[in-house]
Amino acid sequence: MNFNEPHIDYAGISPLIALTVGICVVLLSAVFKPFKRSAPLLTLVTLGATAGLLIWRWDDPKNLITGALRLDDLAISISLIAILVAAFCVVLSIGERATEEAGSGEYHSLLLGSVLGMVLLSQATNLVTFFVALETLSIPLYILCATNLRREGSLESGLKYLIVGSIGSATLLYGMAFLYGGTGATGFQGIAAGIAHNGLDGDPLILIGIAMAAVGLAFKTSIAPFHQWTPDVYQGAPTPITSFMAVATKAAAFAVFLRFFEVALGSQLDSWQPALAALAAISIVVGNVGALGQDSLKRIMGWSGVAQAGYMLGGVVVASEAGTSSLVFYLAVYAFMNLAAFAVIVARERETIFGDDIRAVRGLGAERPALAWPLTISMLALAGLPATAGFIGKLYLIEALVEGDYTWLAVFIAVGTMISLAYYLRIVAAMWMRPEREAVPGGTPAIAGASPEADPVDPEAGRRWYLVGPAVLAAAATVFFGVIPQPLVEFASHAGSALF
Amino acid sequence: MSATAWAWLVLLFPLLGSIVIALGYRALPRKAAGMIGTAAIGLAFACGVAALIGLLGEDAEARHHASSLWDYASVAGLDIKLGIYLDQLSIFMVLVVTGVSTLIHLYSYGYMQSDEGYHRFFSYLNFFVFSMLLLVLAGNFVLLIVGWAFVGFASYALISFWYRRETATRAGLKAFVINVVGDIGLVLAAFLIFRELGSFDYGPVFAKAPEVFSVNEWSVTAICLLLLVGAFAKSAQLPLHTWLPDAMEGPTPVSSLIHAATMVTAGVYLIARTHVLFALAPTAADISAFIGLATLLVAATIALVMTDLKRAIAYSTMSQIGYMVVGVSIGAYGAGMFHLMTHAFFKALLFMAAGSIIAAMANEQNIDRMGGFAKAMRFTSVTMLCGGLALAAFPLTSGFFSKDEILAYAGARGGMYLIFVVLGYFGAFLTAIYTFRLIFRVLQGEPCAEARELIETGHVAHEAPKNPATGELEDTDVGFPGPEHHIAETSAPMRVAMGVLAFLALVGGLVQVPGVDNVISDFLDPAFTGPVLAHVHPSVEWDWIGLAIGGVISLAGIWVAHWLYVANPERPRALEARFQGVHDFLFRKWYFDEAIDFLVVRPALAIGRFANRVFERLVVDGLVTGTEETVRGTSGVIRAVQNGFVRSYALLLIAGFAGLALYFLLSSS
Amino acid sequence: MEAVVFFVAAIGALGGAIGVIAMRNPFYSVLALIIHLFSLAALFLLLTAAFVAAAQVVVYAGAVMVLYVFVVAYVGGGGESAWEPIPGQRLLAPLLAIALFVELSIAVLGSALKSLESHGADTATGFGDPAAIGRLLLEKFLLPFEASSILLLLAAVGAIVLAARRREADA
Amino acid sequence: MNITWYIVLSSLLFATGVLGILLRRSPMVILLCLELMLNAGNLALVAFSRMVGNEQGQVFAVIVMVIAACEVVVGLGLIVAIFRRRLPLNVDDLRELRG
Amino acid sequence: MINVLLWAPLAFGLVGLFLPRRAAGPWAVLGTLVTLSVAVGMTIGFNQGDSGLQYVESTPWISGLGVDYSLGLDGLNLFLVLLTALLWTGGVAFAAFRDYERPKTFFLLMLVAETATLGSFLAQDLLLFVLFFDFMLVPFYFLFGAWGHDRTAEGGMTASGATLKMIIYTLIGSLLMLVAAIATAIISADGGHITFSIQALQEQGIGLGSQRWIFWFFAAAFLVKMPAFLLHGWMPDAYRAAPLPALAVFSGVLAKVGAYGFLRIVLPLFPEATVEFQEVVLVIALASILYGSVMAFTQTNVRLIAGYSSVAQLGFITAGIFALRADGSDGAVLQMVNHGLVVAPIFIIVAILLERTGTEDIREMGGMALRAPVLAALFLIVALATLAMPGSSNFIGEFYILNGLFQAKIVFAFIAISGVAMSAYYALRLYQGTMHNRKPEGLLSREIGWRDAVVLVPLVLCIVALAFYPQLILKRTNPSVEQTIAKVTKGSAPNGKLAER
Repeated sequence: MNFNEPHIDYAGISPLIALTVGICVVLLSAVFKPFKRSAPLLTLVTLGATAGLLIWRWDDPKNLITGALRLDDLAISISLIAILVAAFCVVLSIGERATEEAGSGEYHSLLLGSVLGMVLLSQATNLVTFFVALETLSIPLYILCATNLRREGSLESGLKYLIVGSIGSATLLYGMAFLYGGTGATGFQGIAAGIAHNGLDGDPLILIGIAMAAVGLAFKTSIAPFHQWTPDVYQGAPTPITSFMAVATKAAAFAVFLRFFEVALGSQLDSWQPALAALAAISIVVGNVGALGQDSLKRIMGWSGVAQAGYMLGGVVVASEAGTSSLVFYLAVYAFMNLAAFAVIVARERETIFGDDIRAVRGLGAERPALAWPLTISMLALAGLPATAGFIGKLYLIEALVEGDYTWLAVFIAVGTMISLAYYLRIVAAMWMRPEREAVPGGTPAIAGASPEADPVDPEAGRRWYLVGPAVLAAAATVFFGVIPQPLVEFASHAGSALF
Repeated sequence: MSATAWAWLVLLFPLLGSIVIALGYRALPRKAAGMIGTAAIGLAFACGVAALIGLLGEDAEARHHASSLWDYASVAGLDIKLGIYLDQLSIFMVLVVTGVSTLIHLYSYGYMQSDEGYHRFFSYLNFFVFSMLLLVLAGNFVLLIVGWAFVGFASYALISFWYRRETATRAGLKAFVINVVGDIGLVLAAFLIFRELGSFDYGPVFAKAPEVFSVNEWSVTAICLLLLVGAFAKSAQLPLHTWLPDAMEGPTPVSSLIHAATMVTAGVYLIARTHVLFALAPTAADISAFIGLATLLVAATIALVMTDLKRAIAYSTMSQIGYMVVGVSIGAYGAGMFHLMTHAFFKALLFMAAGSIIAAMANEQNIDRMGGFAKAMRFTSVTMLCGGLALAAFPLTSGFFSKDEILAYAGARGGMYLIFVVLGYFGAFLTAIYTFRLIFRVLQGEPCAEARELIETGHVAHEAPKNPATGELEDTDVGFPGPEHHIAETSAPMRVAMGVLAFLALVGGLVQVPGVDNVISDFLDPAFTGPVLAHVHPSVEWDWIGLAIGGVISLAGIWVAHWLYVANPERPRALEARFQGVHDFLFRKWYFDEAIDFLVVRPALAIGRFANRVFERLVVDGLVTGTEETVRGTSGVIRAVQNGFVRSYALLLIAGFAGLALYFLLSSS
Repeated sequence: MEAVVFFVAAIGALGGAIGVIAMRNPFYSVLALIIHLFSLAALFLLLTAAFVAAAQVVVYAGAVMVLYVFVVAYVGGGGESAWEPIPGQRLLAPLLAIALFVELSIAVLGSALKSLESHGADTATGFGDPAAIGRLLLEKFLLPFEASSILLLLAAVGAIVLAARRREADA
Repeated sequence: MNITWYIVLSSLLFATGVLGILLRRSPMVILLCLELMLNAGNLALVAFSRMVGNEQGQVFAVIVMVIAACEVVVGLGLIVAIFRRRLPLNVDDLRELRG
Repeated sequence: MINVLLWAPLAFGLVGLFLPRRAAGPWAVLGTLVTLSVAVGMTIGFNQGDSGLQYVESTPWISGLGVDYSLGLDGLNLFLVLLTALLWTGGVAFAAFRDYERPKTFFLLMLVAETATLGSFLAQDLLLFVLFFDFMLVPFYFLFGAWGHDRTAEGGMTASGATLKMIIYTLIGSLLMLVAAIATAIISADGGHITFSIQALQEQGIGLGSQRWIFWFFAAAFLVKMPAFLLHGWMPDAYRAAPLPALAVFSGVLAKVGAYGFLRIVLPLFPEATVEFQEVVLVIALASILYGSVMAFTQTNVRLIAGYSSVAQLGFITAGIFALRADGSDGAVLQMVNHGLVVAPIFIIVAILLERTGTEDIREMGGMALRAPVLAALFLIVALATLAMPGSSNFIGEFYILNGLFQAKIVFAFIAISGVAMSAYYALRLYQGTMHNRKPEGLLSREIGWRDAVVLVPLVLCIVALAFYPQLILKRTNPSVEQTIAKVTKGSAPNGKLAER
């Protein structure tokens, strides 16, 4: 029997190789006593190497391994964002309870595995890769969410994520099956060609396929009404993991969202564009309104994540170069804003008995300016106030939307932002101002703090370099790109030009 | 130096005086402040004379000059310069104002000696004179409005001079607000003038008006009526007069200067100044004349029953201004201004005398408590008598000539203007009565306690000062009534001022005796060129007949007063009892205050309260809370759906999917 | 003949599925699933997917189910109460399921795709045999193949992390 | 038998799986139902691959099996962990996170 | 030069963070003084005949999005910039003489606010304007919230609550404006290269259809900021919460940005819509005048009297602008400066009174004039200016506004002018209530110290100086205003009857 081996561009897949090797090495480090403590370092090295290799591949797009992957600037930029977030997550995980629970090596290798999934996903150009990558991204996350085994919330979040997530992927799979059936192809290009060739424009078979694919991706990007897992999982998971999940998952999922819908389903634009627009609008409202009156910071971040996803989906809706660029830009910015916030949350979680309850940050402005400023900046940025990257991001998105004749969605974003002020600024007020209404002194400490499985309090956490450092860094970046956005815009517009 | 240069100096001195005194309120000793104040006005008067001489040097037609310092605010077509307009009319006013003011400053120098706010007083007083001069010299309507408002402010400041008297501050506020209403009238008039004539400057306006307007055209009539609003607010004509009586809360010199001699006559000046426009709007002029007539009667009747010395005189002022308004509105400009001058003399004098007596009464103003000062205060009573005679138009006194000249002119115009003659004389009759009612009741009769004390000990009573209006104890920090009261008998400057005025009040009328001489009118008439209301000149005979009638009426009035208040002091009470209704009606000043309160003040406050209590709460805040509630509600729903059951999450997910799929199926071709 | 086999297998698959969700005791559910899987394998054979069928039997019905059985045995499959805490769930769930089925069927039946009505394209012999699948796995789908192997590794690690008995874990 | 039958059958199985997830409370059974959904997907894939006449669908199905196995493993791991924490094996009782 | 003007405050503020606590205040004052001197320098160097922009500075900022960093001065913003620099000097100096908790942060925020405000006046790029316009709020959010007063005692809101209300309220408009701004650029670019440069956009112009909604999106932002009638819900609470030095500059300057926005952006960019909605806006303006005045004379809290009077004043300014005549807009610009000059001293005086009386309710004050004649005199001047006493520059401002309105829409003028009478009442009531009448027992009346005098006297002197020579502003403003108005009226200015004669 004849077997003609596929041509493999090792330069192109070098990042993947680096990651895979990294996974194994980190895993092994757990086995050999002398290297027990070195897992985080190794992880960072791996991430660094991968990032380096990706940047090395910057700006020469090519297909890899018989059209399984396409390594273009969109993929690279998204992968870089994911890697950046992962790196932050590693640093924030230092001294995190979950790492000991799970074992440092396992924990970090799972993290890397998830990153691998993201990198793959951002490059995937056929359904099989797409699906495998998606699962490679998700399954480690299911586990990581549950790694704080002592805490019921952690396990619960893991299980919830697993169940709902699996429903999502099953639906996605079924949709893929339909698309494959309709077109007889698994490659994105092939699908596009198949639709045209079989004259299936607006055929129910295809459209149902699209619908199911949309559901699967909307779930991953936590778009309403497929968002309900988000607040619970965000709250239950170990905070560093939450920070990773919040940004990286969105980034990767949006990357494939763009690629799949623009490349494979571009011809069906007229039918899916309004639907996605509607979903975006719903998420904006649901997310922002849901976040009001929450007391758990992580929950607030979760709900706001839903809303933000709604904003970003706008970038997909308009299906234009500007849309893609604005989406990538926003993702990058979103990474910085979130990381700043989560770093502070982690610090306060370990420092106070209030866990991630909003009381944990009360009076922070006077007590720990080095933490208060980053959180403040991140909140203002998320609220889209000027002089932060958040404003530029919104500006970019809105410009894309208006250009794509989706001004009404832009107005939705404006209104949503307005509502969001109510909860973002509530956190700011808690840090800097006299409390709105005097809470019960001491009071019943929040979920995290009270229950017997409470994590040990580390009164110095607010001074640890590995918590303050990331917070300040991310906040600084937020402001920097708010004042000098040009480099980031360049970066994003490169990514945007990859698809169009 | 040119006449206009002098005119600028006229403006400069009072302003300087005011500023210097104000800034030196700690450094300057009392006397110095008083002297500076008086001197400043004196100099202004001197400059006025100089300017007059300058004008007389030219021939009658050329006696008007415009001069401006800089562009005040002139862009976009609005020509507003910081400019003055000097002609016979303005110089006449300048002289009257500065002249009388000088004397009143002199009087105040003595009268206010013991007042804590001495510096403040003179600073204000100088500022007032400056404003008044600005008003009369202004070269365009905007500057006129500025002067107009400044005098209004000065009057406010001086009315509420004893600012810890609630009554005083309230009166001041009232005066100011009503004056602002007047200002608004002027402002609107100015806008309309600009709209029609494209300028605010006297020169162009009066030059263009005859070409632009046809007689009684609506626009020019509207302009004149708006001007009248301003004029009447300032000159306390119906129905904008209610502030004047209350203004008597201020120190007496203030009443004498601002609320008798000068400011209140600004309205008359305004009408005379804009005679060109009024000539083109006879209807407006007639309206003005009739309102003047009404005012003079109403005020006279009220003056008959007032028991507060100063308020009584105030009402007589209103009524006298009524005469002037009639004069200038029917075209008797010369006569009107003449009466303005004589009135300034005798009315200022009357107030000075009243002030002296009130001082003797330790601030008591109720004439029922007075009496018998004729012996107690010789000088005061003599001067008061002079003033009274002039006011009552006793033959050959100043008031005698000026008032009758107006009526004579009205008679000469004939037709419906005869009404003015008849009622005018009736007014004169009332005038004589109330004037001498005051004189008799204050000077004649049983000496009251203070009077007796004066006669016996020769000095004035000092008791804990009370506010005559409310009777509450004064807050003496603010000064008046200070430790001692100054009466003419004890203070030379006061005597000088009063003496001079008494002289003028008696003989001042002789400058313009029909058939003999006609100084004022001859000087002024060239200023009233252009279109005129009527070409009439009462013949000398008619003048004298009028004078005769006037004399008789005045004597009759005095006799009636004597019959009522001296011959048998019980009669007045009997009459009051007899005509209770009438008396109350008059005593309540025809219920003007009540009416205005009911028509304007209450509604405004009611609206305010409504806006505050209801509208702000329900609508404005409702807007906020409403949205807030809806958002909170939605949030509640969403959080209820977020119930923690993974299976219901799955349910929603599937439902969402079903919905999406449905949409796609429907959209499928 | 083919039809008969199809219907038997279909009923088996469906019955198994219903069994899974109907059985009170998880243990029986597992057994029901096994029936379901075998029926599916049969269907795969009908669809000339020999390798898939084999894999189905070996991997699924074999390995995975055994794992299931062990776990059920370990944690003890207690039945669950009939009481439904979520209002409306009992009502909405079936409705949605039906709606879903209807929508999917409409999509299939309403499709303009002709070949749906066919027995499928005529295929060369050896269609779907291990060789063909193997070639595809090593050529076109090399990467997914490798990736899924890594995924398996990660899953194993995860299972250890979650389930491994830790010294301080339980006292 | 033409392909439509297979697809309709698979969608029926899919719906059944969904129904199971929505109704059952034991995490184990829910996992089984997830299997049902994935298998429905597999059936569709294989049927379609027969229809279009290339094996890509079958390969996809094989890989899906692998992934399904992974999910099962992780899911069972979680169940064991929950059991270890002596928490009830009933998804309805795991609702500390809500609101 | 213009860059120095814009960034100097921020720079000083940041440096201030590294100074000892006690130095923070004086340093901040120095910063504002430097800014002020630069502003004065530029005013002197300003070429008054020229209607165009001067000191122009323009470089691409976000080329990808067509946003430029472009600044410039012309008649419209020259004196507003000067006013900003002046008032901030006053406010910061006043604060510097008192001790605030966390002074470094306080002064940093004050200076940030100054930069933001200057930015919104100087920006010649639509998006840059929007950016600064929104950003202005941020520092004030912190200033009001963290250094403000809780009013829960008298049934009001907490500082943080009030300031949250304010920021949400004002951002409604701002965010819609952001959308509108972008829409303007894209529509007028119409496929071509997108630019936000206001000048460029003026030339390109956009269709009436889009103008309509864009107009209202902008109007919303500006009217809320002023605030105008029905959109002023945030004002009472915010004003009562705010720390007075911050409030002085806030009320003195920020409200004007809204009115300025109309002149700078709405009129030239959306002329047709402006003409179409002239009456509507005028009605809103009149409502603000009447409502503000009525409220002002029923209030007893001094802050609120001032606050509602500002509502009325901004009503006048808006009316002047929407008379769509050169004189009306000239007056509006002049009045913006005047109002800023009077309202800031009022709040400073309120602060001084508060220190002496411990209350902000005029019913509990009075009789201060005796022991504090200087304070009384200063307050009197300010009060008279507030009520647009003829002879004050405020009068000229209102005179121009009302004249413009009168010539354009006579009926509106008659209604509007009634506000003048009311202003006379409440302004004097405010003065009398504090300075005159009986002095309540145990109320300490003391003359102001040199510190307060240093702050207050210069401001009052400015008022007096302008009273003598308002032409100073009008002359430099008019050319630019004429140009702007010409864009709306397309040259055919609606003159009075004079034109026909």
